[in-house]
Amino acid sequence: MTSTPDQDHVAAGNGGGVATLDPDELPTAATRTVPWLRIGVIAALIVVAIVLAYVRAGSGVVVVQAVTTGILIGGIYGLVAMGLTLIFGVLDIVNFAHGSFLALALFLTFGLTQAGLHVYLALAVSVPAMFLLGVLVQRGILAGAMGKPLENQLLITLGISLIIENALLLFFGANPRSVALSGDRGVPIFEAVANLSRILAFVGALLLAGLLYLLLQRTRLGTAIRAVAANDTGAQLVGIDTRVIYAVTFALGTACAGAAGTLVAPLVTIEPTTGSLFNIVAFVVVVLGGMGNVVGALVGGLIIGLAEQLGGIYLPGQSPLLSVFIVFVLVLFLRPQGLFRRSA
Amino acid sequence: MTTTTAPAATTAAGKPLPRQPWNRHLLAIAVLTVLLIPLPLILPPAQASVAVRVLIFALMSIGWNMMSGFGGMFSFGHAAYFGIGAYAGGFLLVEHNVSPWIGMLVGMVIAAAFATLIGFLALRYKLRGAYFALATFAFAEMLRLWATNSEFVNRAVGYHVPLRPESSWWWMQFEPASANYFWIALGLTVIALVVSVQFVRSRAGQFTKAARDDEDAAAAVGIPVMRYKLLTMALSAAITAVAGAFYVQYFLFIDPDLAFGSSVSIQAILPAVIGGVATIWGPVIGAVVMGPLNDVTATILRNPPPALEFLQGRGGLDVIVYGALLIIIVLLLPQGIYGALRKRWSRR
Amino acid sequence: MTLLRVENLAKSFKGLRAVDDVSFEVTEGSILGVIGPNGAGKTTMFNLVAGALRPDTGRVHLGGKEITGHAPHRITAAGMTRTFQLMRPFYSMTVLENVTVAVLAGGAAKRTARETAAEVIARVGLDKWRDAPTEGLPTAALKRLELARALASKPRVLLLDEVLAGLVPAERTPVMELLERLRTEDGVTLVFVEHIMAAVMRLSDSVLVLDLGRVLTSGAPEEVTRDPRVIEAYLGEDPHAKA
Amino acid sequence: MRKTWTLSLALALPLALAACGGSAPAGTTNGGGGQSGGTIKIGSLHPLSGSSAADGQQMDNGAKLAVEAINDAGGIKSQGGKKLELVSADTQGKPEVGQSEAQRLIQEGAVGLVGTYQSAVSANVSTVAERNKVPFVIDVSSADSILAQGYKNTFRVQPSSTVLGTSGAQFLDQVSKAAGKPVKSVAILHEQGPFGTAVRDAFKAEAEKSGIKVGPAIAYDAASVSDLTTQVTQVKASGADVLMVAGYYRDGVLAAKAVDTVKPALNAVYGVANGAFDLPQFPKEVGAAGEGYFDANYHADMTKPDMQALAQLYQSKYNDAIRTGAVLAYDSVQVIAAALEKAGSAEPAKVRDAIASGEVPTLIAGPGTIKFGPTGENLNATPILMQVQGGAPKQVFPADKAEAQPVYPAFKSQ
Repeated sequence: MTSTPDQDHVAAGNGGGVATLDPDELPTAATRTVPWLRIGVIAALIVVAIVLAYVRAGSGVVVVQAVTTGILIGGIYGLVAMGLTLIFGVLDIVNFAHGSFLALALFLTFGLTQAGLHVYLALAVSVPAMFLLGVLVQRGILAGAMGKPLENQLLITLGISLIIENALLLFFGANPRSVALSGDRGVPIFEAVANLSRILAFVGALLLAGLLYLLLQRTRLGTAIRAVAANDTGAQLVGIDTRVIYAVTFALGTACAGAAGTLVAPLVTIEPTTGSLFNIVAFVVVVLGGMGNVVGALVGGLIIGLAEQLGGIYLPGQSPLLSVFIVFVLVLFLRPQGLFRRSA
Repeated sequence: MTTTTAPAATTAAGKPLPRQPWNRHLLAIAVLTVLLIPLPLILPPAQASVAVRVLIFALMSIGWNMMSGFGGMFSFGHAAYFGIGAYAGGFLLVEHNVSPWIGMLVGMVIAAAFATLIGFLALRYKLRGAYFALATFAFAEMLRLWATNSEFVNRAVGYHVPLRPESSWWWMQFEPASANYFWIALGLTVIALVVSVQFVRSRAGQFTKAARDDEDAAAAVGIPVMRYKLLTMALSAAITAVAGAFYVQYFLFIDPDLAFGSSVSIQAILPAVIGGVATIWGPVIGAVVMGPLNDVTATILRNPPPALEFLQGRGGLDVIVYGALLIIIVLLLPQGIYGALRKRWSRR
Repeated sequence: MTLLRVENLAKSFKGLRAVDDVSFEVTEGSILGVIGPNGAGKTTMFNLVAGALRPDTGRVHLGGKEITGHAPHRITAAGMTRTFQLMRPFYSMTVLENVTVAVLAGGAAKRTARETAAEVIARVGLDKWRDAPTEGLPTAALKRLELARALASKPRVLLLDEVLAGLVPAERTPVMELLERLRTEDGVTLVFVEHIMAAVMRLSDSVLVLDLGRVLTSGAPEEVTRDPRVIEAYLGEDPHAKA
Repeated sequence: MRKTWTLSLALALPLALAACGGSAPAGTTNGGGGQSGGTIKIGSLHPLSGSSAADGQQMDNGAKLAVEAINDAGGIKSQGGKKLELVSADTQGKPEVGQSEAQRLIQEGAVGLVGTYQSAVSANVSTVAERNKVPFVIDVSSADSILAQGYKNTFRVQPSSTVLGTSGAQFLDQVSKAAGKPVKSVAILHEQGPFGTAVRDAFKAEAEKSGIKVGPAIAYDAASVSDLTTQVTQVKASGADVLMVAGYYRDGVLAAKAVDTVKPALNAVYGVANGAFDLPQFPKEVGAAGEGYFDANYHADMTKPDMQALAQLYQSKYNDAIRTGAVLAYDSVQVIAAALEKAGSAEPAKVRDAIASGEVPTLIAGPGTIKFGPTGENLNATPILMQVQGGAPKQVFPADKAEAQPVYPAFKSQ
């Protein structure tokens, strides 16, 4: 009690609303009900947005293409955000290093493909390697900052990202690199087209989200993780070693970044700073989906992907990020707990 | 019936009230100011410019600390206020030939108004913790994106402050290595420090701290929480805007990334956290430590001691060292340097 | 004269009627005890009266003026203050600073605020802890701090939420004495939620019994505690046994 | 009271320490040189870390090679064969770092500066140079606004955004007419920064003069864009026969990938000062899809034997293909060296005058030597047209700089 007075007080000051995490995540039967109404409203809003885009663009092909691209990109945003949201939900850390973990995985994938491995087989290396790194980083650095104020953790993860990005620069030099997927080609979807590599990355994101969901919902480990997210002191009382859960969760989140890194490797230019491109969008997605909500992150990613692409049609000449932030702020004010998290 | 803790009013009169630290803080500020005045005359010019940068950091962070430290509302978007200050100064000077001093005042007012607006929305919708932080971040980013694409503020090009043939206090422009820059920055920082001391000891400051500690309890003793939170945010924004307005006149240039970029927000947070959040001296100490760090590591690596020679000329290494030091300081001194020192003192 | 009048107060949470059509009056200078089993809606009713929650329907009048739905700080300014069941000090401050803030919030001059606060602290018997940080203070002291902070804003009506809970019996008596003195010396009107029946019996002029959000009965303490419905509500538990 | 003093001391001490820490190396350099010592210092300011580090390091290497070449040839002969010394600084791509580093280099005795790649950094450094009256030769930074300040000490070797956009439009018109298929309409895809918008405006104005319809012009944010498929689909829907792209490397690659996916009916993809299309690694990254891409850009003149030699030297020394940025840095150092030679003095003011009135041969493809106009702009700075042919960028236009013939329409399938 006396060792962590700040934490207690902060929680009290917050009215217990935010610092303590998602009570929905508790494995009670009620949480399994699907919020159909909310999904319906969101779907309706998306349809309206698409119709407006059509009116504005005056070209069906462009809108179909925007929607296709938006969904495919959104899957990738969701993939990156899943790891982030898991870490936030359980460890209560706003992880600024997430993008640089992704960059690390990109370079790892690059190295492996140079050595002759197929891109997607690199997953077998990058995911476990990033998991391991996650354990090391959490135990070695972040464990000392658990329960510390937001700003301390923010600066620590910022430091980690500075180190990773510049270490990559130091060892690999700054020349952009790329990974080619042999047989990559445009695949027609209705009137639109999309690269095979993007479609595969999207499918990979869906599979990963499914796996993560099953892991969280159906395994003992998942139950323990959700218990810690909901109430770490309580979890401790029932015999869960929270230190292990913290490390494993952080590692899982990092492994997600690793998987994302490998999956997007054929789509992006590989540079030490590539990861930070995804980082900011991923934060937005995390909030949108509800912090700690893995499936929400995927849906949030899709929404942001669409917002970005359709926003380019509404506001030509403006950065697509502007529409992303507009959607973000609206959601933040109207549903601060995220789209898929119940109000407490 | 009568126990030791029973209400016995007689003991009250005898015990003198504890002394408060405010006047000591003010005295320390005065002493420090006097000590620092000759600094630019002693330092070689390249280091004097580092010293000015340290003061800009300190100023930004004193502003941040007021809202996020004393006020407990974690801002991850102080770039918004810094940028407003910078753009107000740049815009008025370049487009309308208005003195930077007036531009500074205008910037303070606009920044305060903008902060009040954001604060009202965020508090109205009860955003807290990370959500509040991300909302402030989003507003700063939206300003950046807007400025990048708005003809009104010259799009991504930003503003160059025109050089003047002669030095002038009114136009805040001097010889490049002039000590005046340092003195102006020092003056502004000292004013900000005094303001923050006076704020914390004031009714408003006490109410703000109470509201930070426990909002409901503060309301129950009769504090209009919203009003004082907004006041704190406005004051905080105004101080950070001063840093922005001075920045433009010192660096003679501003563009959307420099003004509203997320790294600016981090620069406002960094000194306070390193030095000690919610302390008067934290932002200053943090700025003094972190401001020159980049330069010191860069300098050492440029001409490394023999043992480290192999590192010479490798791009990015200085940033790695910086990142590592950042982690170490935050881990070892979670309450910041001043926080740790104060703890030692009070234990004695 | 009626100082606090509550009419038909109701509040639902997601279909659950936490407070349902509660009405009562408190005369100036009197002490009203509020009892009821767990989940009876006592704290919700408290929050509605003190402005922390906005009622769905109903009215609250203080000294003839309607204060329904006013923000808590306005209600405090109007002369009614509350304490919290779980103690909620301003954790970064010492005891003296905690109370000083409350004195200042009442509009006192800065010059004299600290002296006034020190007097209040002495009055509630916290002198020993006056300059201590609130972190690590024993429960008894924190309870008194809650009281001192509430008193600092010079309320006409004081709403006390389980002010005795968590105290050992030896610590209760002086607090009860203090409450009585508040009434007799300062003329403060008290409304207190309490589980400890001995205190209710000793202090209250009248008692309000809540059950399942409704007023079960009200009246003089002795009458109320003999009411079979009250005994029933407490699941057969004889309320006197608690004393 | 004691606490107060301790505090003041605690605060003053690190400041003093920082000052000492910073000044120690400055002291060593005083011992080592300055103008009175054995070498003449030239400052090189480039982003050696951060997102533009690849180009920054190339350019710093280019500047180093120039200094080595001059020293090997006997140094500055008019000053008794004094050797040059290149002092490199990392701007990190940040204007304020660039500014304080520039200040430091000048303090350490640099008589001239070259740099800096990013326009915002160059703008800041140009101000420092102006106030200290030290010449600053911009190797890469195209924003028109930098030289619009009326500064007397800033010179630019590469063409400005406006020159690039204007020449780009002229080249397109001429090449397509020569091929017998004059361009009818051009769609533009450009990054939204000052560079992209300036190129767009100049290109549009010039193209419309030749009766070419221009539109739509679609902007994107180079820092955050991750896919350009939708934008290219808009281009496809517009029916334009040429797509003009003005942007940097990463987004250029994205554009090429999107074109490959969407397959609009285009006669050419035509970069103007594009950061990707004229680089040797571009065809490697996008594969056959990059074949036939044009880029109207300032470029090293590979038809010159000196340039071929420099490219070889660079390859052997840094194990990397030289880029035009490095050549521009090389040339910029040559500009300062020639001025030192001409002025016979290492006094910055005299070096400045010598630069302003001098004429220096260049390795960049263009109509002549490097020669500065009254605003500091290189009067002979023009782009040439490159095209990816057989998996490598080749110079194709104007005819006197051509390594190969332009292929227009660029794509066979049409």
